[in-house]
Amino acid sequence: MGPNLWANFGEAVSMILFCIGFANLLLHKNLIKKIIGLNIMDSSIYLFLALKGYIAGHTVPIVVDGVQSVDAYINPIPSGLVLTGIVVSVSVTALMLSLTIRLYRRYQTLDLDEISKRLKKEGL
Amino acid sequence: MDFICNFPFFSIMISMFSGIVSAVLSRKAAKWLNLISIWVIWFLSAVLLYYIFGTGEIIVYKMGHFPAPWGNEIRAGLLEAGLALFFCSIMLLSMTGGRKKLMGEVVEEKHNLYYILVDLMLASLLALIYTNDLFTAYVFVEINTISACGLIMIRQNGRTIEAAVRYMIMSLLGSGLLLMGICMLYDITGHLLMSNIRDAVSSIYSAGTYPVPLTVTIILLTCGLAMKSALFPFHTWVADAYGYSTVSSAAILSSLVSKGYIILLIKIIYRVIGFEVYRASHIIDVVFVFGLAGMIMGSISAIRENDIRRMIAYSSVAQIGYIYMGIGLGTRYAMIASIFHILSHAATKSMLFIGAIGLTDVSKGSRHFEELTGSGYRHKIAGITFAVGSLSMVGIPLFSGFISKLLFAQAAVLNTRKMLPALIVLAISTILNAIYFMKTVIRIYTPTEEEGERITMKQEKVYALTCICFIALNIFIGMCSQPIVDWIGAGIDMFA
Amino acid sequence: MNSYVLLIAIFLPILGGILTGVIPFKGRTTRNIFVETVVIITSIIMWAIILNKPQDSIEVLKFTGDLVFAFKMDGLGMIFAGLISSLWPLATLYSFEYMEKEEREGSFFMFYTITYGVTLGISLSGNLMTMYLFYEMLTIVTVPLVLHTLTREAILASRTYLYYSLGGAAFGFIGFIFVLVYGTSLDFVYGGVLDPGKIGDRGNVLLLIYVLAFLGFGVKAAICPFNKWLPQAGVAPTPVTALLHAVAVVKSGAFAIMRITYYSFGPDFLRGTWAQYTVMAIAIFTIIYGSARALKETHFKRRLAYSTIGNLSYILFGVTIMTPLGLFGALCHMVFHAVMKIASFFCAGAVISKTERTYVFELNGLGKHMPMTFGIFTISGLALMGVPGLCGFVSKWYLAEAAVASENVLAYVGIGALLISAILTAVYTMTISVRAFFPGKDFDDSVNSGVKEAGVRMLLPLCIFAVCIIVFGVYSKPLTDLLLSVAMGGM
Amino acid sequence: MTEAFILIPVVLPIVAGLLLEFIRKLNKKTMNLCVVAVLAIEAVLVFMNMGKIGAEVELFELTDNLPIYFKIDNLGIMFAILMVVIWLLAGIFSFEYMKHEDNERRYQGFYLMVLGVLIGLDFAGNLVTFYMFYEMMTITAFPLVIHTGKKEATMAGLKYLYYSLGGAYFALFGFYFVFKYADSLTFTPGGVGINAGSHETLLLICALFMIIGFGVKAGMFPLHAWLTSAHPVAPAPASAVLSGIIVKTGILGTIRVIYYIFGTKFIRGTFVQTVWMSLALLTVLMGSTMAYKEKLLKKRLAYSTVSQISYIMFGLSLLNETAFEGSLLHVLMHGFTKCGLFLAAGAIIYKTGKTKVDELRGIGKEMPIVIWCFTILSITLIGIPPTGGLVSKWYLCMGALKSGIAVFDILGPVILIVSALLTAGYLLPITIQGFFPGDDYDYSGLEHKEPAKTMTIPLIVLTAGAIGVGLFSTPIITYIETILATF
Repeated sequence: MGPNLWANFGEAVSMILFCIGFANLLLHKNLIKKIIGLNIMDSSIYLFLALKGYIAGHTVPIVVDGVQSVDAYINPIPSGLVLTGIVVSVSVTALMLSLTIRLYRRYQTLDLDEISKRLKKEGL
Repeated sequence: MDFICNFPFFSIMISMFSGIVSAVLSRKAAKWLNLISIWVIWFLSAVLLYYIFGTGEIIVYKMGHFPAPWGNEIRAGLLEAGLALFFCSIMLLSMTGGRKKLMGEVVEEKHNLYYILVDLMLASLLALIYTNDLFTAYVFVEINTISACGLIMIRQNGRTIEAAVRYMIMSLLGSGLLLMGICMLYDITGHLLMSNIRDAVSSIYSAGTYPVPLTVTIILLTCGLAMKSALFPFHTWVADAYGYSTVSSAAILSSLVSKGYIILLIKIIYRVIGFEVYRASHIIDVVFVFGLAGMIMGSISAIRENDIRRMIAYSSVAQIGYIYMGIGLGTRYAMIASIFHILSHAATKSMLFIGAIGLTDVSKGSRHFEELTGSGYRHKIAGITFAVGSLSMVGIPLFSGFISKLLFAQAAVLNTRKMLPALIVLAISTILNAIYFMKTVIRIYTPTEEEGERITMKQEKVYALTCICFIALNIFIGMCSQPIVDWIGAGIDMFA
Repeated sequence: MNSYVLLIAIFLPILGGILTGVIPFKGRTTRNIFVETVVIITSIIMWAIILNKPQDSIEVLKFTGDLVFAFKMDGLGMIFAGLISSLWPLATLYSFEYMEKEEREGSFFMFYTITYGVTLGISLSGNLMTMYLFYEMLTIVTVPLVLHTLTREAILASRTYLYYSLGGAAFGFIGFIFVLVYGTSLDFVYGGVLDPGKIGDRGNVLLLIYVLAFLGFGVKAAICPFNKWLPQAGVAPTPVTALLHAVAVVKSGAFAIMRITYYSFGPDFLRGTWAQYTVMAIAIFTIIYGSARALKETHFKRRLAYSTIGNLSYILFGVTIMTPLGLFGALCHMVFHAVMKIASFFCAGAVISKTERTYVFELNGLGKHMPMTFGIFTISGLALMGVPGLCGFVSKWYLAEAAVASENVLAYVGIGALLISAILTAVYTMTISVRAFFPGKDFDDSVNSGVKEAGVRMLLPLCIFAVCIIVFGVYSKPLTDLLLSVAMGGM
Repeated sequence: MTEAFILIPVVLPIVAGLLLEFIRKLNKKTMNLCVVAVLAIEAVLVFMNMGKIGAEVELFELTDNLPIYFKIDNLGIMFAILMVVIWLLAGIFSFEYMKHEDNERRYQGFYLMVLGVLIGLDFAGNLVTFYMFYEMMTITAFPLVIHTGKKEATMAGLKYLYYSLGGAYFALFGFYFVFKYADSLTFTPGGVGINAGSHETLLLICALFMIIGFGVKAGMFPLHAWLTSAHPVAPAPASAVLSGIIVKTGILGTIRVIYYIFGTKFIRGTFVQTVWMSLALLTVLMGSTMAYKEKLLKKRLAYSTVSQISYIMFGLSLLNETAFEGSLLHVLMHGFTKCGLFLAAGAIIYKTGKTKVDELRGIGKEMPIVIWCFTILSITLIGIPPTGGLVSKWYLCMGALKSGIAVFDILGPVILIVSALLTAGYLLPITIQGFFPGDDYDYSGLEHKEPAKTMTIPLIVLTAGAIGVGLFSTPIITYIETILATF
C-alpha cells in the first residue's frame, strides 16, 4: 500500500480534495461556501484527469521538426476533457452565484435553512 | 438509405439551434419556432423508428467521420428512437397544456428565455438518449441541469429560487460523482466511447485486475445518477421544485428530466459496464433496497401533504422508487418493466400536473384540499383527467399504471431471492397510492354548496384537447401494451 | 346461441346507467321508467342466456401477450349472474319509493345501474384477468353510492371502503400474478390451473400467496380483521346497503375467493395444508365475531351489517372445506342468504323511510302499525336462525354435511361455530321482533301514532322475498340439484 | 290416500289458531265456544287415531333425503292423548282465568297453535320432522310465556326462547353427525343401525349433546335456569301446560333419540350413560331442595317440576324395561298432577291475589275444593300410597336396583326417596297451613272465595285423573309393555 500510495500521491491528493469539496457542497449552510466547495470538487477532478494525461518523460503533442514515434507524446485527450470541464464548471458556478445573489437580495441572508424557514412563514 | 443516419444528429442540432435563435426572436416567433422544432423532431424520430424497425440495423453516426476509438459517436437503436419520439410527444403535450398558465405566471420578457430553456432541455435529453460517448453525456447532463434549473426559477418567487438552489446543489453533487466516475473509468480503460469501454471492462473483469476501482466506479456512476434523478434519500428538493415552478416546467421536469438520467443509467449499465458485470457487483442490491424504501417513503410523505401539487411531486418520488426497484431486480424482464414504467409514469405524471392545474384554476387558485372540494364539477375535463391519472397511478386495469405494476410483479416473481419483499412492498405502496390519490378524487367530486367559477371545454379548447390526448395516450399504453413491451425488449437487445 | 350476447348483458346496464346520468329527464317518473326498463331488459337477456347456456368463450381484446379480456359463462358464473339478475329489478323497484326523499336521485340511479353491469361482468368473466378488472371497477363505481348522502360519516365511510377494497385487491393481485406465472393459463378451470412442473419445491410460497390472496379478496367479503368498512358503509341509502353490501359487492368477494380456490389454485393443491387451516380458522372466527358484534350493536342497519359479516363467513367456511360438497354448501348459502338478508334489510329500510327510526330500542310496538314489514322481518330472522322449513336451514344443513363429510377436525369446530352463531342470530333478530310485536304492558302507543305501513312498491319486493324464503325452505330440490352439479364441476 | 287424515289433528288447531289471530271482531263468548269446540274435536280426532297405529304419510323432502314424514306409533299416541286431554281441561280453566288478563284472543290463538304443533311432534316419524316441530313449538309457545307483558315476563320469555333454541342447536349438532353415520333417520324401535366405524367416540359425544340439548326443555341440569323463571310468570293455565306438557317434549325427544335412533345397545355402559344418570340425579336433588327453599308458590311448583322431570330422565338413563315403564308412567302421572297444582295455584291467585306461600294461612277455609284438590295432588306427587306417584316411583327404583350399575343402583333409589321426602316437605305445609292456620289465627276476615265452576271442574277432573293413573296403573303398564315389545 505505502509505496503504491507514494507512487501516485497526485491521485491521492485529488481524491482528498474531492472529498473536501463534496463535503463542503453537501454540508455547509452558507451558499458561498457551498459554491467554493463545488469548485474545489471540480478542480480536484481536473487535477486527477491531468495527472492521468501526463506520462513522465513525454512531451506535448505538438509536431515540430518531423513526427517522432507515438510514444514520445503525452495523451492529449485528458487535457481536452479538462478544458471542457472547466468551461462547464465555470458556467455552473456562474449560475449558482446569480441564484445566490437573487436569494440574498430577497432575504438578506446566505443561510439556506434560514431562507426556507422564512419561506414557510410566508406560507407561499 | 444513409441519409437517415443523420436524423439523430439533426434532431439534436435542430432543437439546440432553435434555442439559440429564439434568443433574438420575438416572443410569438420563439413560441412557434419551439413548437415547430418539436414537431419536426417528432417526425424525424418517427421516421427513424420506422426505418430501424424495417431494417433492424443500428445506426451509428461518426462526428467528423473519425472512426472509433478516436471519434465521437451518436448511436441510435430501436429504444433510442422510440424514446426520442415519446419524449417529444410528452414535451409537446406539457407545453400546450401549461401554456395559458405560463402567460399568467411568467413575466413577458422572460418568455423567450423560457422557450430557449425548453429547446436546450430537449436537445440535452435527445443527446443523453443518443450519444455513444461518456464525456459528451456528462456535458449534456450539465446542460440539462442548467436548463432544468432555469425552468424551475423562470417563475420568479422566493420558493422557486430556493427550490432551484436546492435542486442545483443536489444535482451538482450528483454530476460531480458522475464525472469522477467517468474519469476513473477512463483511467482504467483508456476509452470514452461506450462500446470500447465495455469491451475493456469485460476483459478487465475476466482478468480480475482492478476489482476495487471498478466497483468504486460503478458506485460513483450509480450514485451520481441516482442523486440527479431523485432516488429516495436524495429527494428533498423534489417537492419544492415540482410544487412551485410553473406547471409545464413541473410536468417536463417530473416526467422527462429525471427519466433522462435514468435512461442514461440504464445505458451505462448495458453499454458501459455490461449487464453481467453490473449484476455481479452488489450495488444492484443496494439499488433495490433504496428503490423499495423510496416506494414507501415517497407515498407516506405524499399522504402527509395537503397541497395537491406537492402531493403529486412526492408521488413521483415513489414512482422513481418503482423504477429503481425494477433495475435492482436485475433481470432483463425487470429492466423491461422499468423502462415501461418510465414511459407510463412520464405519461401519467405530466397528465396529473396538467389536470391539477385545471382544478386549482377553478378553486380560487388555491392548491389546498379544502378549496378543491367539488372542483371536479366546476372544471369537468380537468377533473376527468386527474381522475384517470389517479386511477392509472393506483393501477386499475385498462390504464397504463396497471401494466407496469403487472410487469414489475411478474419480474419479481421470476426472481426467487427478491420476490417476497418486492411483492409485499408493491402491494403496500399500491394501498398507499390508493389512499392519497383516491382521497383527492373523492374530494374533487364531493359537491359543495358554494358556487366557484366554472370553466367549460369551449373556453379552453387547447387545454381540453391536451387533456384528451393525455387520456388517449394513457389508455392506449394500458390497452395495447404488448407491442410496446416487445419494442422495449428488442431495443434492450440492440444495446448489446 | 352466440356468446356475444354476454357482452350485451354486461354493457347494456353500463351504457344505460351512463345515459341516465347524461340525459336530462323531465320528471322523476320518466327516469324511473327508463331505469327500470333497462334493468328488466338486462335481466331478461341474462335469463335467456342462462337458459340457453352458450358454452364457448369470447375474447374481446388482448392486454399483453397472455392477458386476455374474455368472457365465458360456466356454472359458477351462471349461479351468481342468475342471483344478481333476479334480485336487481326488485331492488330497483324498491329503491324508487325509498329514494324519493333523498337528493340527487339521478346520479344515484346512474351508478346503481352501472353497478349492475359491472357485477354481471364479474360473474361472467372468463379468466382471472377479466375478473380482476371488473373487481376493481366495482369498487370504483360503488364509492359514489356510499358517498351519496354526503354527510361527514358518509365521506369517511366511502374512504374507508375505498382503501380497504383497493388494498385488498392489491393483495389479490399478488395471487393473480402467481397464478399467471405458475399456472398453465389464467382461464377458470375447475380444479385449478397450477402447473406442478413449475411449482417444484416452492409449494410453501404458493400457499403463503394463496393465504394473502384469500385475505385480499376476503376484504370485500368482510373477513375478520378487514371488516371495518362494511358497518361504516351502512350510512348509504338502504337500497345500496341491502343490495350491494348484502349481496352484490360482498358476494363478489366471496365469488372471487371461490374462483381462486376452486378454479385457479385448485382444492387438491390446498386441501390439508396449513393454508387451508389458516383460512378456515379465519372464517370460523369471523362467524362468531360477526354475530357477537351484531348482538352488541344497537343501530338497526349496522346490526344487520354485522350479521352479514357473520353469514358471509358461513360461505367462506364452506369454501375452505375445499371439497365439492363444501363449495355446494357455500353456493347454497350464497343464494339463500342473499334472499334472507335483502329481505331483512328492506324491512329496515321501510322502517327508516316511514318512521326515521334507526335504533333498535326505538322500534317498540311498531309491529302493530307495520304488521307486514315486521312479519316479513320475523320470517327472515327465523330463516337466518335456520329454523327448518325456511331456506336458512337448508343451506346450513348442506354446509354442516360437507363439514362432517370432510372428516376434518377444524371443520367440526366450524359446525359448532355455525350453531353458536345461530343462537346469537336468534338473540339479535328475535329481540327486534319481540320489541316490535310485544312492547309490553306499560307501553303507551302514542309515540307510534301516525306510523303507516310501507307502500306497495316497497311491500311487493318484500312479499316476493318472503315467499322465496318459504318456498326454498320447503322445496329447493331443483335448485340444489343444479348447484350440486355446478359444485361438482358440471354445468 | 286416507292416511293423510292422520294429519288433520295437526293442521286443524294451527289453522284455527291462525284464524283466531286474524279475525278481529269476535266477542268473548263465541270465541271461547270456538276454542272449546276445536279442543273437543281435536280430542276426538286423536282418540280416533288410536285405531290408526302404524299409519304413515310422507309429505315432501326438505332437502334431498330429508323427508317430512309422519308415523303414528304407540309412544306418540300416548303422549298425544295426554296432551290433548290436559289441553282441553286447561283450556276450559283459562276462560275464567283469562278474564283478568287482556288480549285474550292472542292468547287463545297461540294456545291452539301450540297444541297442533305438539300433536305434530308426537306423530313425527323421523328426526328431521321432529326437530322441525320442536323448533316451531319453541317459537309458538313464546307468546304464551310473555303474555302478561310485564317486564320480567318478557325477560323470562326471552330467556326461555334462547335456552330452548340453544338446546335445539345442541341437538342439531349431533343431528348432523347422525345423518352421516346412521343408516336412516326414521324412528325405528330399538334404534337404526349406526355404523360409526372409527368415529365411535365422536358419535357418543353427539349422543350426549343431543341428550343435553333435549334435556334443556326437560329442565335438566345444567341448562334448567329458564324453567324456573319462565313457568311462574306465564298466566296460570299457560304455566300449567308449560310445566305439565311442554317439558315432556324434552322427554319425548330424548326417548326418540336414544331408544329409536341410537339404540340402547350403543349407549349402554358408556360414559354417556354415566354422565346422563349423574346429571339426572343431580337435578332431582337440586330441584327439590330449591323448591323447599322457595317462597313463591308458582316458583316452588316450577322447581318441583325440575326435579320430577329428572325422575323421568333418570329412569330413561337406566336403559332397562322396568325403569322405562316407570318413566312413562311418571310422565302421565306428573302431567296430571303438576298441571292440576298449577291450576290450583292459578285459582288461588285469581281469587285472592296471594302469591307467597306464607300468605296462604287459612286459605283452606276460604276455598276448600281447590285446596282439597291441591292436597290430593300433592300426596300423589309425593307418592304416598295408594296414589299414582307411588307406582311410578316404585318402578323407577326397581329399575335402578336391577340395572346393576355400580353405585347408581343404590344411589339412585336413595336420592329418589330423599327427594320424595323433600317434596312432602315443600308441598304439605301449604295444605296444613291452609286448613289448620293455628289458634292465633282470627277467622273473622274469612269469606267464601270458591272460584267459578269453569275453574273447579277441570281441577277436579285432573285430580281424578291423577288418582286414576294410580289406581288403574296396570292397564297402562300393559300398554307401555306393548311399546317395549317393539324394541
